[in-house]
Amino acid sequence: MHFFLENIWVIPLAPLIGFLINGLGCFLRLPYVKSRKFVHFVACTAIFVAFVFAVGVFFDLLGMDPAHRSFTKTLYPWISIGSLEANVAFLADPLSAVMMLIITGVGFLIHVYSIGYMHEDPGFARFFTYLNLFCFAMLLLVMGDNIFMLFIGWEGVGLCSYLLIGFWYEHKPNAVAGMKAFIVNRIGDFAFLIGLFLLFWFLYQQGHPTVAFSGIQENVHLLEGAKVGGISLLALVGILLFIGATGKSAQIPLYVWLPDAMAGPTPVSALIHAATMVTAGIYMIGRLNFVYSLAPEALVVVATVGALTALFAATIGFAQNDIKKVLAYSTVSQLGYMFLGMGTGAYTAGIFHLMTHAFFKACLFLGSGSVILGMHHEQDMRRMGGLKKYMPVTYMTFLLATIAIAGIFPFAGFFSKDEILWKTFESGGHQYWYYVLWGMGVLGAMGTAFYMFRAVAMTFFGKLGERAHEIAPNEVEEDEHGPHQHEHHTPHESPKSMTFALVVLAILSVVGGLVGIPYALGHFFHIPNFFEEWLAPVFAGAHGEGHGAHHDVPVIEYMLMVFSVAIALATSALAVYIYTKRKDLPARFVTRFPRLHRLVHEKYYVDEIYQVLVVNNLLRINQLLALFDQKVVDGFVNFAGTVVRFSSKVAGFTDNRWVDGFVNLVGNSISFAGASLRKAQTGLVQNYLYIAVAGVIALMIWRLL
Amino acid sequence: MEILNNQDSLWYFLPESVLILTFVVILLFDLPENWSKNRLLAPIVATIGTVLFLALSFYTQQFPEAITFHGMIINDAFTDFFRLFAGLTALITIFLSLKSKEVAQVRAEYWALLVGITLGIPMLAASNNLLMIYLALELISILSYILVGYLHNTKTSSEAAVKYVLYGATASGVMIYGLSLIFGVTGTLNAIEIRQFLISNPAEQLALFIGLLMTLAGFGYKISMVPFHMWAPDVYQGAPTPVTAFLSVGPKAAGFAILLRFIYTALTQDQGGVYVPLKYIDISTLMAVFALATMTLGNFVALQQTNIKRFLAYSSIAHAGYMLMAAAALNTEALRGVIFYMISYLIMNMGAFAVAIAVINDSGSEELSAFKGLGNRGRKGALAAVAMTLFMVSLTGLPPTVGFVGKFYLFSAVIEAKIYWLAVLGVLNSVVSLYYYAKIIKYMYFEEAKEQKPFALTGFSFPSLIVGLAAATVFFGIFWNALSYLTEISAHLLM
Amino acid sequence: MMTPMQDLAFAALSGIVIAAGCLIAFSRNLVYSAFALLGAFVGVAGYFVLLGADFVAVIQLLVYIGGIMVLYLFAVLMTSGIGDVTLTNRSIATKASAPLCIVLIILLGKLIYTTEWYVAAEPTEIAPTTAAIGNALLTEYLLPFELASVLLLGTLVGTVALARRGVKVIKKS
Amino acid sequence: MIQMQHFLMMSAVIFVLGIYTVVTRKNVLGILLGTELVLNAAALNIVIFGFYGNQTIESSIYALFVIVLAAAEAAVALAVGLTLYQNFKTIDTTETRELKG
Repeated sequence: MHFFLENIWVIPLAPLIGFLINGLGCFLRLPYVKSRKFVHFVACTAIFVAFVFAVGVFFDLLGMDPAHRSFTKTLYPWISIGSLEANVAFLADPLSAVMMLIITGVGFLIHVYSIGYMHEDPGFARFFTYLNLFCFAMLLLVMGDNIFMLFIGWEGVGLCSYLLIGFWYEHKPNAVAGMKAFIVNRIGDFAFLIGLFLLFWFLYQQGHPTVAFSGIQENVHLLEGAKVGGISLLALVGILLFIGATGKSAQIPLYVWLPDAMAGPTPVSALIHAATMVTAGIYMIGRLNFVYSLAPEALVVVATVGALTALFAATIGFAQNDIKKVLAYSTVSQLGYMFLGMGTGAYTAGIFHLMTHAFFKACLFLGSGSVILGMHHEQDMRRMGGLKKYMPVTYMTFLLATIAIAGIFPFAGFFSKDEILWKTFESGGHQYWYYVLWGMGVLGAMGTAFYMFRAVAMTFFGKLGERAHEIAPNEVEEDEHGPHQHEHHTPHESPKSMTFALVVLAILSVVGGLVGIPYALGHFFHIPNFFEEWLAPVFAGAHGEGHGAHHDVPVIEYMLMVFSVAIALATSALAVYIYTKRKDLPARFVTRFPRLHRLVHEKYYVDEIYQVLVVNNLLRINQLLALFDQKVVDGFVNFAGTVVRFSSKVAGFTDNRWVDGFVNLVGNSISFAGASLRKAQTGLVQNYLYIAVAGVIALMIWRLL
Repeated sequence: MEILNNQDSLWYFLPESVLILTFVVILLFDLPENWSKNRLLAPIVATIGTVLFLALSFYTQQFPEAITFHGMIINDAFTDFFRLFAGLTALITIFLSLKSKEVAQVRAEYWALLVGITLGIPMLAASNNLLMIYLALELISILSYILVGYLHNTKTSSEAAVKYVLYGATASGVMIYGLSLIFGVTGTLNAIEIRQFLISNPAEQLALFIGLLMTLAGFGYKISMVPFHMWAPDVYQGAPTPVTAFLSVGPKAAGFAILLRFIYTALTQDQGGVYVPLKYIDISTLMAVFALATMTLGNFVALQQTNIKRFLAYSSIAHAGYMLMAAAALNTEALRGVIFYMISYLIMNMGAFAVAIAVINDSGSEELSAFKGLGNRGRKGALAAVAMTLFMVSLTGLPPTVGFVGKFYLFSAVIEAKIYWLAVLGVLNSVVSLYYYAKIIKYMYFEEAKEQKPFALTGFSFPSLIVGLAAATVFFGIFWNALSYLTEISAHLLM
Repeated sequence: MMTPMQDLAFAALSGIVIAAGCLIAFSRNLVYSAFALLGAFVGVAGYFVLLGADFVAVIQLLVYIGGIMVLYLFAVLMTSGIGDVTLTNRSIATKASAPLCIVLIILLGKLIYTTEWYVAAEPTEIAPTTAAIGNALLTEYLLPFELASVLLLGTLVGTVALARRGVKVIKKS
Repeated sequence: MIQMQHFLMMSAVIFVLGIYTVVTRKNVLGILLGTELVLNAAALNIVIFGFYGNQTIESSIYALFVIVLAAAEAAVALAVGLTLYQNFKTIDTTETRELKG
């Protein structure tokens, strides 16, 4: 009947098989991985099969009654302990179908792109292995029908991200960036786990120990009114889960890892750190919308953090010269918009922006990769310029994606971003705070248009290398391969496999928004908002999804639309003007406000603040421990040697104070205890027996007391 | 509940009889000079005997559960499981012994002693009588002393054996003293009758608690429970490596079997899957304290080790701590959990020891540094490193390995019993263990090897054993229904 | 229950046992300690007789004095050399161990005097137990009996295996 | 009048003296003497409880097994002690300490 739904397990299985074939080859050094053709054939076929099945699932769902578009395929009863049951089961509903299409579709394009991009890399096979593993984990995350599977996918994608950021691990900063991502994400995951545990625990107390989403949805109302330490339980759960999401989706305050994550290969930045993995937090909120809808306090937090991040990251984008850094902060900013949408209760809008963002941001990243390759591993935009001439395809696609992200009608970004802003504004009617958030969103949108067109102007307009003199001699150049000797080469266009992906993604960024034309525009031509109707069953009952409110469109909605398009156009034009005609202006600005520029350029010193506030304090505790070690435990001479050796080993391994702070603290306390206990193992059997007898006597006395 | 006489019990005793026969037959091989020259004869006979033992225990499994030999031992599903467990452990150990260079020159009695200890494991697990408990425990212990000291002309082996004997003799002495106190209070040696006595005479008796503590010294020494663990690192390090592998799995599991059977049968009352401790003996808290101390000590000290066998010894102490949680939780889930954990521990620990033996064979060194750069030493090196990584991940208890599932069952049993603090501290302990297990992984992939020559892991059978165990680690980590079913039927005590 | 004669015997045996035990625990000469073990065994065998376990008493004498003591003396001589007159038997950690043992004996004393032991109403008739033990070993205690034989066989072979090589090594040196 | 408790007390004294010997002696054989005392105390305890308590033959049999196993254990211990002596030329435990930590 529904062939693709029944066989939905093929979707995650295909990349898994690809991973296994290439991974085994890599690990065991089998001869077939030396053939690049074989490796990318396996990897690309795997993800393509998954894509075909995802499309099939989509059409199968389309053929079902809209109200019951949900299908659970239980593969295998996984855990059953007492009354708790968790299955390996895949959930196909409109939300997961959208995510599957994005992951497999964009994933496939990026696989194809990587054939060209990674062509010369010795770690070719390893790269495709990780890429397939990532797709598998990500699909598990979005397809699982219960929290366990979501969490396993969540950790799996984190692992792949870590592996891929440090892909060129021989180069130290890359390894450090990987480690940083790992640790920052652990902080988020810790909160996430506590949130999941609390949710599960209270459901268990209510007699419904379930981890399946459907089960939670049915029973979550029982928790309404429950309090933990004076705070509404659901709000607490929502906020804790959201902290997990801030780690994975790079929001304030845990966004710091994402810009550094650009150390990975560019296709990875496009796939993991722009299109898919970083949206896991948004997906999670969308999936658990029934929890959030019962916890308005949590929603306010989500919206506020989202809006703040959107604005904050956009301003950092003004002053970056590394093309990938600009895009990284842009990603952080756009993710902020998605959270703003989710936090407003406009889940559809958030997911919609997730989708369009996947198109245009993947296109931008791949475009930047094409530029980097064309410029022979050059990432500094000040060395670029005038590339329009040399790389026409890259230029056109990059420009289209930029227009899309700037939110200019009728490109994809316009529809999604505008819907978020409108819903935020509309919510302001209930709660004035949302007007403030809306303001921040609009400012952020202006910023987006400005820095994106700045990037376009610096990269593609003007003449090649005309800004090279702005680079201070002491600035160390680094690209993803490490320190880089600059040589002059003529830029060239990238191979077909790369431009193919660019073109497809550019087309999607242009037309992708048309699936979700807002009612305000669509009702003139009787075009329904397909995307909203499609997702309606998932978010049914969620507040803020104003059903029926469409029948009278307030004039103000049109006004806002015109307003936002106007300012987007204006700032875009301004940016192009400044960076092509009045090249002296930015320099004058810098001389006029050196501190402000420096502040923005140095990303508001957030890393440094973290260093001082968190890491140094941890180090201080560490030093206290060391002091204790010196003064109090003078007798344990051998032990001190052990600790020093241990910490130097750890330091040698990580060599990053961020990491050292945590690892040394924990490691030292444990090895302190371990070494003390080890002293008791004297090698004398009499002493062993003495301790045994003393233990028995101690317990006897404990009993008698 | 039927108590069978000797004649009727003999059918139940068929599998063990085969082991006794094998034991005697192998001993005969040492008599004619030319027989013992064929190195493979004795291990082959031992293997055949063990396989036959396994086959027969599948046969006797179909018999109705019964108390046999005038109440001496109990043949229930729990016993059947430990027959299976002992047989599998013995088979893997025989294989490892054949592959290890350390015990290449052994004579027939080595295999006979292995079979003898294997006989002791199900006997101990089945014991219902205090006399049988002592006898089976000593059967395992005394034969182990000899095996540990088998490398007579190495210093470490003889030192380990001496420490083992002295510790073991004293611990078992303390244990019988404790058992005699229990006998003095209850007037019976039969565990089931002890429970019946305690139910009908609920007055508090100091001797009972102290007798129990002293008994725990004997059980605790077998399972290396803190504070009776201290012999373990020294003995594990000094013994021949295959013997270490065997001791850390087989006799340890037997110790757990009798500990659980004794606690569940004699000291608690079954109330629909929850075993309520008999009044005034707070066995649950006591065992929880033991469990916590054991896992914490094992994990903390393992961090400091540089010798692979010592490292695995502390790791095995830590795992004993996790398994002890089942003795604290006191419910059917805990029994299931610990049985599952034992299987997973069998797979992953034997796997880790198999790789360790391969590394010791290759380098001649027992230092952890021998693992450095293993992943980059040819195809065989990569294979060993991947397998070892899986075992380490599994020992840490991370998905998708069987170790994770085992931990999951155990921890959920503890939560079911509402001992939350133990569950939380147990999970934290697992986090600590990540540090030292990851150290091996780091050594294998991120450090330079001393010698760059390809890793010597010759032949077909040894690599396939390692691969098989690694595959089982992952396979049962994903599809554990079969194991789950096995544990479900095995977690049944006749009482 | 006990006759005055038996009380006297108990006192005498206790004297022997305590003296022997103290020699074992505190003597600095290993030979004295080893011979004192003999005294302790004899004393305990005497207790067995008083407690109506005649067969156990005989076995105690046979196995311990006939077997173990001889082994011990061999071991003492082999490991120290016959010519060596100062067979030291030093102690360590006595200061830490003494309090431990004092606490232990106090605890055991408290336990012994406060516990309600399982005591039969009727005093036992002291009668020969050998026949009953023989019967029990072949009926109710058949399994332990057989298992012990396996254990002893294993011990025998194992001990020989260890010692056999030992003899070789000594010959070489 | 001698009572059960007196016997038990004597057994406890033997037990504690054995423990003391075990935890203080340097010499392997010295420690072994202590374990023999511990085992004998346990056997004595069982016979006492059998005599005053349940009055069946099982206590005697238990004591028999304890004696027999103690003998087996002593034999193994002495054999192992000899191998130690051959390797280290001493049986002083403070001087045979390769394994520790």
